[in-house]
Amino acid sequence: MKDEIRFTGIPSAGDLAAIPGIAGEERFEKGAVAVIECVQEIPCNPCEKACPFGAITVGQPITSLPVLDEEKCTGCGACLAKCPGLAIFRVHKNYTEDTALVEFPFEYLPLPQEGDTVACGGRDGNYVCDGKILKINQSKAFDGTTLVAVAVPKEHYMTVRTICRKKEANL
Amino acid sequence: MEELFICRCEEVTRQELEQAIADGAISMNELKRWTRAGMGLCQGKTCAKQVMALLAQKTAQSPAAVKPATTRNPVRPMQISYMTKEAE
Amino acid sequence: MRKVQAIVIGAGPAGLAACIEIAKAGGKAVLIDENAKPGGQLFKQIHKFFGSREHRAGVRGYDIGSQLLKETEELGVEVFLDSPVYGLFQDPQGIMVSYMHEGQEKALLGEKVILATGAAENALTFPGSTLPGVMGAGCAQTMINVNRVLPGKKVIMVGSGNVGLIVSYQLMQAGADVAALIEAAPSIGGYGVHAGKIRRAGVPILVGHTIKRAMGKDQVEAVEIVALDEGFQEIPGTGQVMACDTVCIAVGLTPLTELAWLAGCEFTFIPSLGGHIPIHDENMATTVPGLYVAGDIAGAEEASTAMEEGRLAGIAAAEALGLYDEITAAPLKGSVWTRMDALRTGPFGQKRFDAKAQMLETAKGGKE
Amino acid sequence: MEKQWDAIIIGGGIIGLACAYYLTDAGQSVLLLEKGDLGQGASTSCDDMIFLQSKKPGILLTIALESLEMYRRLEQDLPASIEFESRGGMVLIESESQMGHMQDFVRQQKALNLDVELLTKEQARKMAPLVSKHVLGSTYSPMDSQVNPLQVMRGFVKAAASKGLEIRRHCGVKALDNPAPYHWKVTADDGKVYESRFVINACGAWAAQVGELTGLELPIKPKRGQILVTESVPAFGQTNFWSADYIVMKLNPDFAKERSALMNDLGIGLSMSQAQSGNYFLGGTREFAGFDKTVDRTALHLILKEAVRFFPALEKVNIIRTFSGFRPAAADGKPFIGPVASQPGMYIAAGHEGDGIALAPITGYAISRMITGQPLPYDFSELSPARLGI
Amino acid sequence: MPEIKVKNHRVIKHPILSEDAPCDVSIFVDGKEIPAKAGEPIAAALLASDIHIFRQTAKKGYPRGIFCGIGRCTDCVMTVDGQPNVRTCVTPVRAGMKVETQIGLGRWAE
Repeated sequence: MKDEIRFTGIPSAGDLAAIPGIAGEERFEKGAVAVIECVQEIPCNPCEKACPFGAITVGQPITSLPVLDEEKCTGCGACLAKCPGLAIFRVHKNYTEDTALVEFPFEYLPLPQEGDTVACGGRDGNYVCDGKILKINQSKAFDGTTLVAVAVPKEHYMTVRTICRKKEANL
Repeated sequence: MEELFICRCEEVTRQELEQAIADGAISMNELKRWTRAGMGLCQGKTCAKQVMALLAQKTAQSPAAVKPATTRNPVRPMQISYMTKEAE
Repeated sequence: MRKVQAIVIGAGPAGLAACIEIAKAGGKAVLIDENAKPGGQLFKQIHKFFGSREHRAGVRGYDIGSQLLKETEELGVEVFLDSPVYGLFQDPQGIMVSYMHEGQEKALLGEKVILATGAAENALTFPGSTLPGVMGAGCAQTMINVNRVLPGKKVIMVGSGNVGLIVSYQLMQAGADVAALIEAAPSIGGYGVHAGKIRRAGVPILVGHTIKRAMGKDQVEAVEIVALDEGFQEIPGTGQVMACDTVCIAVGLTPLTELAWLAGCEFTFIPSLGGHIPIHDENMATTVPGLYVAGDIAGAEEASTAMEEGRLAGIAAAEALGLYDEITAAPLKGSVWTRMDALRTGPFGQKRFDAKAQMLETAKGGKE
Repeated sequence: MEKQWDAIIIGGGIIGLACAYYLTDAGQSVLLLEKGDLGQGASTSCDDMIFLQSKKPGILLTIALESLEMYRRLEQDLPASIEFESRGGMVLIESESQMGHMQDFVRQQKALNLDVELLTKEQARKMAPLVSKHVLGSTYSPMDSQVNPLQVMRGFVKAAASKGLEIRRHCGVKALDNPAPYHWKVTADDGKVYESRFVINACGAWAAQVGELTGLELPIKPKRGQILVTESVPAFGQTNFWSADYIVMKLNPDFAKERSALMNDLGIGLSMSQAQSGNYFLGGTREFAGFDKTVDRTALHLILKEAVRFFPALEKVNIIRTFSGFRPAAADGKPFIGPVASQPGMYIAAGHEGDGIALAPITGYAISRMITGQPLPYDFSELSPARLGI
Repeated sequence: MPEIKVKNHRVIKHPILSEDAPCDVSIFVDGKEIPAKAGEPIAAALLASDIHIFRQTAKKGYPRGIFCGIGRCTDCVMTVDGQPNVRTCVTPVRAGMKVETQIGLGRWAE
């Protein structure tokens, strides 16, 4: 089955399993962590410089896939808005007893507001579950990119990656 | 509208180009002169690549062997008033 | 007639970078562009660029454009905007560049001339391809990001290279709905991360599909798309009609080489760089003495590479003008090459690296 | 053994192709060799006119009138739409002295049954409402015509090919040997030697170079003509136009004093014709500049100033192309159409200067009749190479 | 919730770009007044007012609109202030401009 990203635009389970940007299962239990879903060798390394803790390494050549050092990663999220490909997420699996926190970059209007309940989508944009907006972060340093943090049922921590866009734009 | 307009400016269809090739045109200059493809306001900027590909295919030439039609001044439409003032 | 050390044609990333390098070397460059605003296509690039810090990665295209403009201004580069270059004429004293400026045709002589004219989008022909509503993806991008106007509400994007992916994303950012992105090849042409963004927005990407016709009386109302087999032939019975008011074509670029043909440059044919390319050497020098190329005219790539090629052409032209000696120029050019090589690595860059290597071989062959 | 052709034509311009058309039509086997693309010389670097009004009474006017009738038939016969049209022509007169000369000229032409008349200022403006107010009047002939030379060539190629014409493009001629009368061996760039009974030199401005291969000194020189092409626009009037000053100067060289030295050096006289596509051809220069095909910026400025002087509204029109071509100019101003007496089987069909399009059918027809030994409708001796001892 | 604002197809608010300037002039398209921004390409003003058919071709009379958007393909030409064949995608708007759908080659202003 041709389910790799180059056929679908969606990183497949196999794509994700093969890359060095995602921490091991155990690390997710311990707290927030960056999830770098960068699966293709493209010439790009801002994430490396973005991490204040030196947890991300691209090195040479510049097309190498970013390697996440799961011990050094504090889950601070500083890399999220720096990735030109919008491919880094922050995941806190045990945010509460039954919810996980997923934070992702979002560059569309309209923006939801903190406290809103929104439809959350997966890598294909399809509805996965409802989530509650925890934080809308529009720091100037992000240069227009907004970070949206949602709380979702815990089992969706590796599935939810966006909020569903309205099917029809508000024209 | 089922026609396949390759040269948008002069409304030259794929069929007209194929006919000219069948009539014996083997270069971009000949094809252009016989069909007007590339002779319009844009001077072939939009269609040349498609015409070259068609010519290569229909005459069994390699795409590298098909050279574009001759380029001439001006490469942009130039209003005549620009030229009637004293030259510097 | 006024004679200057260097004339740079095209104020996009390559042309701006070339001017900056010539001015830094103490040279006098005149920059001529047909558009009312400089920056080429940079000001419609509202996404963050890839690359390294040296390539200004993570900075949005229009900000890179503003930075380049600021630099050219600070260095005192003379810029003629709204001034289409319409031709080159032979002159014993140099290369005569003729252009239109403020309602008048004018000409300048350049000791060195750098062509940085960029590339144009390829067209695609299908029944209905001339209907209003069918347009280049770059055209739609200019409309939404520069002119702030939506060309339509519901878009079908044809072509999954980076242009098709990025413009689809930006159309949604501007408030349009992208109904689908279709791609004739069996896989997506551009970066997965770009594809991922539009997939997360719920846009289907249909590989192995093509547009069969656009339908509508006076403007596009729908398209019929069909699936293709491995030989790019239509698979019967797969046709489906999708409603839309806009079809964007993003099927590659062709270098804008008219001026190089006029100048008498020798060309080589490299499909992966967009077709016929003026042969150029490791200094971006063409086969015509004093004439250089940089950016998409030297092979369609992307903006970061264009900037580096512009720098290289600028440094090489400065050296040829005697503004740098070889010892000063060599490391400057070397560092450009290092950065350029970095941009041409990986599964996406290797093809372009190989194509450029082939070009250098051709250039050497031509000289011997 | 290679095929023995009846005739080998050297040169794939409109003259060579006309010869090919009429020869194949007469049942001859014909090979045509062209060093570049078909029509890459003057045949495609020209305007589209069959201009009768400029011609002095004599053989050229006679055969031009015949050629015009032949085009009328070709419009029916050729498998291409050649866009033949008799839109008529006006020679625009700007001064009283020009008026005097043109009155005389028109009188002479009328005597030869050319349908031409003088128009008053008001009549001229009626036919060409956009003409400048300073124009004092004009001549008018409904006979001046035009044709699309590109389509004519396409038609000739297609029709002749159906009757066995073979064409080798990008195939110049390196040597011409003549082992016996009416036996020619043509060594071509493709390395092959082609044999024939007849060879026709139809190389336009390059005819002298090919003539040299057999020791002929043909007095034909390239006379550069620079032309501009406008975008397709609505018509500026019912007819095509010429300025009187250049025609008057040809009739009376003293008149040159009334023009600038630069205009005379470049030989600028305005011609303005509109193709069916709506594009205007604005010409042109007449200069001896060797085989330098460049377009000269000064000349473009001067031609356009002339054009705008006559039609101020042209200012707003765009130029989309410029080019130059080499008219094959014969020393005595007349083409060579006929055999080379000292080289049996060698024919010349070249030197038409600015009349190549106008005279192509009659030239091809005459050459075909000569080679096949058929009688000719006119006495062509005035155009025979023998007139200059060739 | 801040809504995306698209008025007359103009993208006023944008997630990345700053808020767009309002229209400041009018132009006349086949006699009808439409709002525009001085200096923007004529074509942008037309699309903003939902006008997509710019001309009819000379040979077949088919409708055409904007295609390349960078002045190269010349598909978007219209008759502007009496002059045919004006490329609307690269010709800036001036207040009061008269823009006409071009039929074929257009016609000269009397």
